[in-house]
Amino acid sequence: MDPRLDIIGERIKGVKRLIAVAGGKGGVGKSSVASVLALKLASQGRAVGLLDLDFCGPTPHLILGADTSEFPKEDKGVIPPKVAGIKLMSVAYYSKEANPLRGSELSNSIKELLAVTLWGKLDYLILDMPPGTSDTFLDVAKLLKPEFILITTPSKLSKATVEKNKNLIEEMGLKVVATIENLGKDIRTDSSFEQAVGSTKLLLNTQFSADLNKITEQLKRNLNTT
Amino acid sequence: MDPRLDIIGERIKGVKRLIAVAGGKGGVGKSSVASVLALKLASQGRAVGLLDLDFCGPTPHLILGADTSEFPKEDKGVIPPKVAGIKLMSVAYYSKEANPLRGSELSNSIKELLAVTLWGKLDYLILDMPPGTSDTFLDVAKLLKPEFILITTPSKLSKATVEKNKNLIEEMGLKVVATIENLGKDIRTDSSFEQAVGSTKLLLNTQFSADLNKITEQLKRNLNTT
Amino acid sequence: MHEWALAQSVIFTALKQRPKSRLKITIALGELQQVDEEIFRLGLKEFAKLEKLKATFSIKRVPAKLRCNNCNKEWLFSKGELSEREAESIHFVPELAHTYIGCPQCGSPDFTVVEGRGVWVEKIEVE
Amino acid sequence: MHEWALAQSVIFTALKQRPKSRLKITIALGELQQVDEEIFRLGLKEFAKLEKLKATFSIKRVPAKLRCNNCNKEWLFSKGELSEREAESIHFVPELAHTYIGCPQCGSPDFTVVEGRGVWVEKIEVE
Ligand SMILES: Nc1ncnc2c1ncn2[C@@H]1O[C@H](COP(=O)(O)OP(=O)(O)O)[C@@H](O)[C@H]1O
Ligand SMILES: Nc1ncnc2c1ncn2[C@@H]1O[C@H](COP(=O)(O)OP(=O)(O)O)[C@@H](O)[C@H]1O
Ligand SMILES: [Mg+2]
Ligand SMILES: [Mg+2]
Ligand SMILES: [Mg+2]
Ligand SMILES: [Mg+2]
Ligand code: NI
Ligand code: NI
Ligand SMILES: [Zn+2]
Ligand SMILES: [Zn+2]
Repeated sequence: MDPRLDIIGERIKGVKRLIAVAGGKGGVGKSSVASVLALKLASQGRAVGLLDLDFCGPTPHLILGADTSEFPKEDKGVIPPKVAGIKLMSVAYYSKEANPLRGSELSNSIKELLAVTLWGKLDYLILDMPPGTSDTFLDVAKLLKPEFILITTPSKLSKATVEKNKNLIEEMGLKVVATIENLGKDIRTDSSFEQAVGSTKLLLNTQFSADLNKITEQLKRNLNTT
Repeated sequence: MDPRLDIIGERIKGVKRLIAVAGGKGGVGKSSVASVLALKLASQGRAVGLLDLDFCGPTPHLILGADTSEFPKEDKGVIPPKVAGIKLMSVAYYSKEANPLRGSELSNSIKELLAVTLWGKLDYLILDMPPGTSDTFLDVAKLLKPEFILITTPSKLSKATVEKNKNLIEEMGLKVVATIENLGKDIRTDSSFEQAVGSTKLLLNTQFSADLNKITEQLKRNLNTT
Repeated sequence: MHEWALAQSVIFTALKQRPKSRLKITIALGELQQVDEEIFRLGLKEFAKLEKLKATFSIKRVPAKLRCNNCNKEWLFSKGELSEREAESIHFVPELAHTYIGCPQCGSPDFTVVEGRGVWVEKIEVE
Repeated sequence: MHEWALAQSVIFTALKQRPKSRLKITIALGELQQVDEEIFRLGLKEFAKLEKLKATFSIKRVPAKLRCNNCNKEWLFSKGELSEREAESIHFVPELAHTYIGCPQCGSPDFTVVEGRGVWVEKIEVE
């Protein structure tokens, strides 16, 4: 018996809302949205966790400028280090290199992190998802059953993929709370974003951050009703 | 015994050069480069195959405007349909939906396609890779040992990832023939690209295509020497 | 007929193992892939002749047993509810079962093909 | 000490299986994860007390057997060549062995952990 599966529920029982930021394609802005959304909610006094699940291309620690030179502290489990108020858990604390992991190994790593990370009480735990609908997606759907925010760009390729994934998620009985068009009508292309990467202070002042007001308010509104 | 593993060598023995278009992150232009590169080489009289290995987000058929309404023809194997002279093989012929496949299943699908597709004689077989360094990457490295062209964007996030992956590929004893900066110094952002998507004629006339001249010539030059 | 390609792969496996002997090859055909056994047998015969391999073939069909990773339900694959096109897609890429089939109990596409996926060489014996 | 978190998960598995009995729990500790057995045992004792579970624990250590997917070489994990930091990273996420270790024969990071990964509950018996 895999004991990790029996403790995961305990580890997230203090979390009010679990939100996976996903979308079929890579490079559409999932990590940027997940990171800045977490930052905005935290800066507005909410208790927020951010779990980076893209083991082959971890980025939130770079976006938020987190110090990954030391291991997270431990106290009967792993305490996710705080960055600008956000509890951030990422494979980046443990590896600075490419992680050549097969799907079954990604699956195992995710279960391991979920089993040992002590999130405590959170209003929101935001999951930064990798592209695709493979192991990480299937495991998250099964183990955590989160709500989804889907990110697309205005391109045909991205829209086609996100549409398919939305159907899949809904067929699996899970909820898509919003589909956000990045680099387009919902979040505009922000030429200052790249310079703000690495600084939580600068990030909060970007147009990108302002363009996330609507979804931030939507998430805050619904917190007590779900 | 898995008989597919014993026929793969036979299926690609007529291929002079195997080139995987990869790069850590998604959305950096891997499929666009792979597709237009195949198109350019084919338009210049080379025998070219294009194998789409991104089962969770297949796109070359959309970029090239391939007709996927019918199954590929069969003759003691599967004959990859031609699009503008390119032999294109893709899961898109068999599925128009999101494919929720775990890594072991991606691995199985890839072996299946490699075992049944009859490429015949080719100067180049170009592999359009999914993001990441998971099963598809590991299987391709093991079964096909291709040369790699890596794609990045100018962003810190993308460059950090591609650098890690380059190290990994080289440690695995495989060759990176070029790292190309897309949406930047090597291939400029091309506002006409999106409109050209779906038309091989328009694609060949884009600035994007012109910006691929250098790598195209490099690949042509070395064909007889490798 | 892509059954020929599958048959050819079996002949290559046999050649690799024991090229010189007279062989008895036992093949499992998983029902998920819906291989046309008659054409497959023809392919085996023709490719064996072509490669000068002396062999007899024993073919057994294996029902495709699926198990849901979400609710643990086990069931057997049957192409009953599938369209012609969907069944044919699974014939080419058996993993696309995950695209076209859901668990009969919970609907999840996240299941394991426990056995009966496709073509498998079980045994190669010298006769 | 994240060993406590691992120990707690074992207690939760036991509670789920047979909450009311006096139990004998057999645990395999895979060497890849380099669990500190003393702290782990302490964690088991404390969490059992906290959850009012009566149990004894039998712990066996399992060498980590690795097999290369590229060249089939088999070998046993030892943290010999690893830096302190790398070994500690594998302690937290055993899969990172693929990041820090290569096949001793061909160098490939593409290997399978055949056994001895981490914490596994082998048996829960009523005493
Ligand atoms: N609205 C935007 N304006 C400018 N740059 C953006 C915007 N959204 C994303 N980016 C940039 O696009 C790249 C991909 O974003 P990222 O969040 O890493 O995508 P994903 O997680 O989907 O792969 C990054 O370099 C990021 O800085
Ligand atoms: N140089 C470029 N100029 C304009 N658009 C581009 C360029 N390169 C890529 N794109 C667009 O970027 C998006 C992602 O490209 P794609 O080739 O699908 O990336 P990947 O295969 O790496 O995920 C597509 O919408 C594509 O049309
Ligand atoms: Mg990301
Ligand atoms: Mg692509
Ligand atoms: Mg098969
Ligand atoms: Mg473990
Ligand atoms: Ni067929
Ligand atoms: Ni520890
Ligand atoms: Zn089910
Ligand atoms: Zn090896």
